[in-house]
Amino acid sequence: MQQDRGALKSRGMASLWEYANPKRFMQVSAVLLPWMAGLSALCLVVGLVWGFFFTPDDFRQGSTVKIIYLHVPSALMAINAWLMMLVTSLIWLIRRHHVSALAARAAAPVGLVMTVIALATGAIWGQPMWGTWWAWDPRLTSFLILGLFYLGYIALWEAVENADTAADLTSVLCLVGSVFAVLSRYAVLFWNQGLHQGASLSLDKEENVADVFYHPLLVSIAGFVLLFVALVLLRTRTEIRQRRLQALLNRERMA
Amino acid sequence: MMPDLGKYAAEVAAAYIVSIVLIAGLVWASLRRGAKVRAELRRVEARRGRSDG
Amino acid sequence: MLSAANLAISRGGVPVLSGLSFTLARGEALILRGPNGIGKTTLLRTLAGLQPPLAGQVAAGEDAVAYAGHADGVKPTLSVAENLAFWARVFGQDDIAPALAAFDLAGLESRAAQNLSAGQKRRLGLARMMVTGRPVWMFDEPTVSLDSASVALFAAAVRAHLAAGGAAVMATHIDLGLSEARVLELAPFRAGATAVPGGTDDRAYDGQGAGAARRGAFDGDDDAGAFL
Amino acid sequence: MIALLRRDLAIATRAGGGFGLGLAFFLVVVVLVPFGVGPETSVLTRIAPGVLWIGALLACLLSLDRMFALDYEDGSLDLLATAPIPLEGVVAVKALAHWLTTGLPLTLMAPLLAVLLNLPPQGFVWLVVSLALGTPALSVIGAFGAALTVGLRRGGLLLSLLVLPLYVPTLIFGAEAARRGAEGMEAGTPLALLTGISLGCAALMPFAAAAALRVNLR
Repeated sequence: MQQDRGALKSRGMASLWEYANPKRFMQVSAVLLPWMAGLSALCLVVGLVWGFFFTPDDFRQGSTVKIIYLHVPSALMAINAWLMMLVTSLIWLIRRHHVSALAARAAAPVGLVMTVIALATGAIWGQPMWGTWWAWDPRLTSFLILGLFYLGYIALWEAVENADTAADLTSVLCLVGSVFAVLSRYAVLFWNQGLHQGASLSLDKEENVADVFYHPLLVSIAGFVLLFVALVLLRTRTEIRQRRLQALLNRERMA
Repeated sequence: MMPDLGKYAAEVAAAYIVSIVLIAGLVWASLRRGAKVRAELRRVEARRGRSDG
Repeated sequence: MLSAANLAISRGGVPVLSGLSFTLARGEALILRGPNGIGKTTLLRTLAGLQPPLAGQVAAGEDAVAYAGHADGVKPTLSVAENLAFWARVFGQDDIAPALAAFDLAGLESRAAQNLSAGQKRRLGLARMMVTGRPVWMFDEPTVSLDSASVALFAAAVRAHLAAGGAAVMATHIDLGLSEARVLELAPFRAGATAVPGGTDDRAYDGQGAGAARRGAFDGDDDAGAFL
Repeated sequence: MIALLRRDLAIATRAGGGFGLGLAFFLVVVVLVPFGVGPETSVLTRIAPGVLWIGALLACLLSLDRMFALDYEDGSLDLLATAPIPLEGVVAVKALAHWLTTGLPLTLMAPLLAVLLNLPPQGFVWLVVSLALGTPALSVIGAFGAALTVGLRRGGLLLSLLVLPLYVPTLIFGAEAARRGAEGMEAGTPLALLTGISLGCAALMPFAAAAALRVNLR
């Protein structure tokens, strides 16, 4: 063990894993957090104000096209948050870095809220476009299922008392859930095409997005990414403090 | 200043309001829990500092 | 047969015992003593390989240990013989007669376990150990709900096992009459009673690697201010 | 392994094993559906495959929390974990026992209930085949959920929340195959995909479940 640590020290700051040390993470994140928060606020305000006030209406969809600045970034982040949880869960399972597991825990509610935003804006957008609040469109359905996965993941974290046990179990769930999320995505595609052949309701955003809409969208996406990073940093800091608090209380009880 | 949103004004406004409320709620909840845990940790550390010292 | 070197264990993320070393040879029995909550059950589970130690090593032969916890592992709707025969087959054995005889369960074979008295059920739970064919037996409070005659039966079974080259580790408060057994007092090994290895601040926060630093990563001992 | 299978089957089929509960639940759910959607035969015919699949799925879910919890509570799981059988094998055998005592009887009972829902005659074979191929996946996925929640006090509810989203692909392909069969369409593709899911789950889920069990036994 001592040798281990010696070797680690000699490699010095170069190693990325240094930041997996809770203390190092707290130091670095304390510096990073205000920047991330500020930048994300800036990007969000610029992107959304630009999108809301200074973009023309789409000739087909009218002003509803403005919903894109919320819908697309939140949907992107809903998926990316899960991917980030998958990566951090793997890191926890393989390298046993506590910060990694706690970051996954911190990201889950953010991902869930992003999913809810994507679904809500999708429904609000769908109402005038498709004439219904909810259509079992493959894309919407996949997001609904993703939301259920987030719920289960969060509930498992809350239910298990021992923090390391919870980290292990949720990590395994995240891995298995990822496989099933992909499976569900294909199953849903298959299922809906089976129902309404040829009548696809999905809007292909990427195709008909012109530059006037594209630039504010990019700023808005950057804002959502930064918001996610800032929130995860903040929430991971809270989780680390919570763990430390628990450790201190346990120690007190023992003494 | 307010752009003319045409016949979809309600939908667009609703989407923005819902999203902003959700994000604000998440930020608020994160900050509040952060402050709570931080204060609790400070308290326990201070107590331990005394009892140890 | 079984040895522990500089073992440290934790329960629910809290270190409870540390610096524990012992070896157990053939024919030896070890009795763990200590107040409630000191970590006897956790230690037994660690020795049985059910949970990883915080630090240090446990060396046991491949497939050497059989562990009987607080609960009897007895299925109420199965008969006594079915219960025992199941465990025998799981462990690749087939003869349950000696176990029935040793714990005075002969004659009850076909009775459903739910119709046994608490003491009989407990004896059935203990008899499981005999059909495992494993050399190292581990018991957690084996004598709960046993009368003195049954305790004597249990002691005799353990003694026979030791004489046959086996070994046993048990956590118990009462005197089993196993005069040859060694007693291990756990109180001196309480975590914190001895210096926690590497209890420096740097190490206590370290999320790296294996062992104590890993599991106690948030259990910083001192200099809390450096954290914030 | 065979001993374990025989023991689990014996426990499940004896008094108090809850063997008939799942079947009774399936019956009740299917009987309730017409009260909910109305007695119109054409409607019932249309929804019959889906209702039967969902009923079977829920009935399967009922008995999942007992899969490991009983052995966990009475200490059997500790001894099984130190036994010469790999824990993955224990999981696989227990899932198999679960399927034999729930999935298989549900599959056999489904045609009887299908009569109540006016399933067209050509649909019966596809319904039974799809359930026979799909319910093993339900048991194995359920074993994973049961392993995750084995030590928890309110595990049953959480188990449902964790397992139901994982059931989505199985349900989609299974119900799709049954529906296509009932409508006289080609049902080979969803059946092949359903079989793929069952085989994949049976091959991989025991490892995930055993990992979760080991964590919970610590």
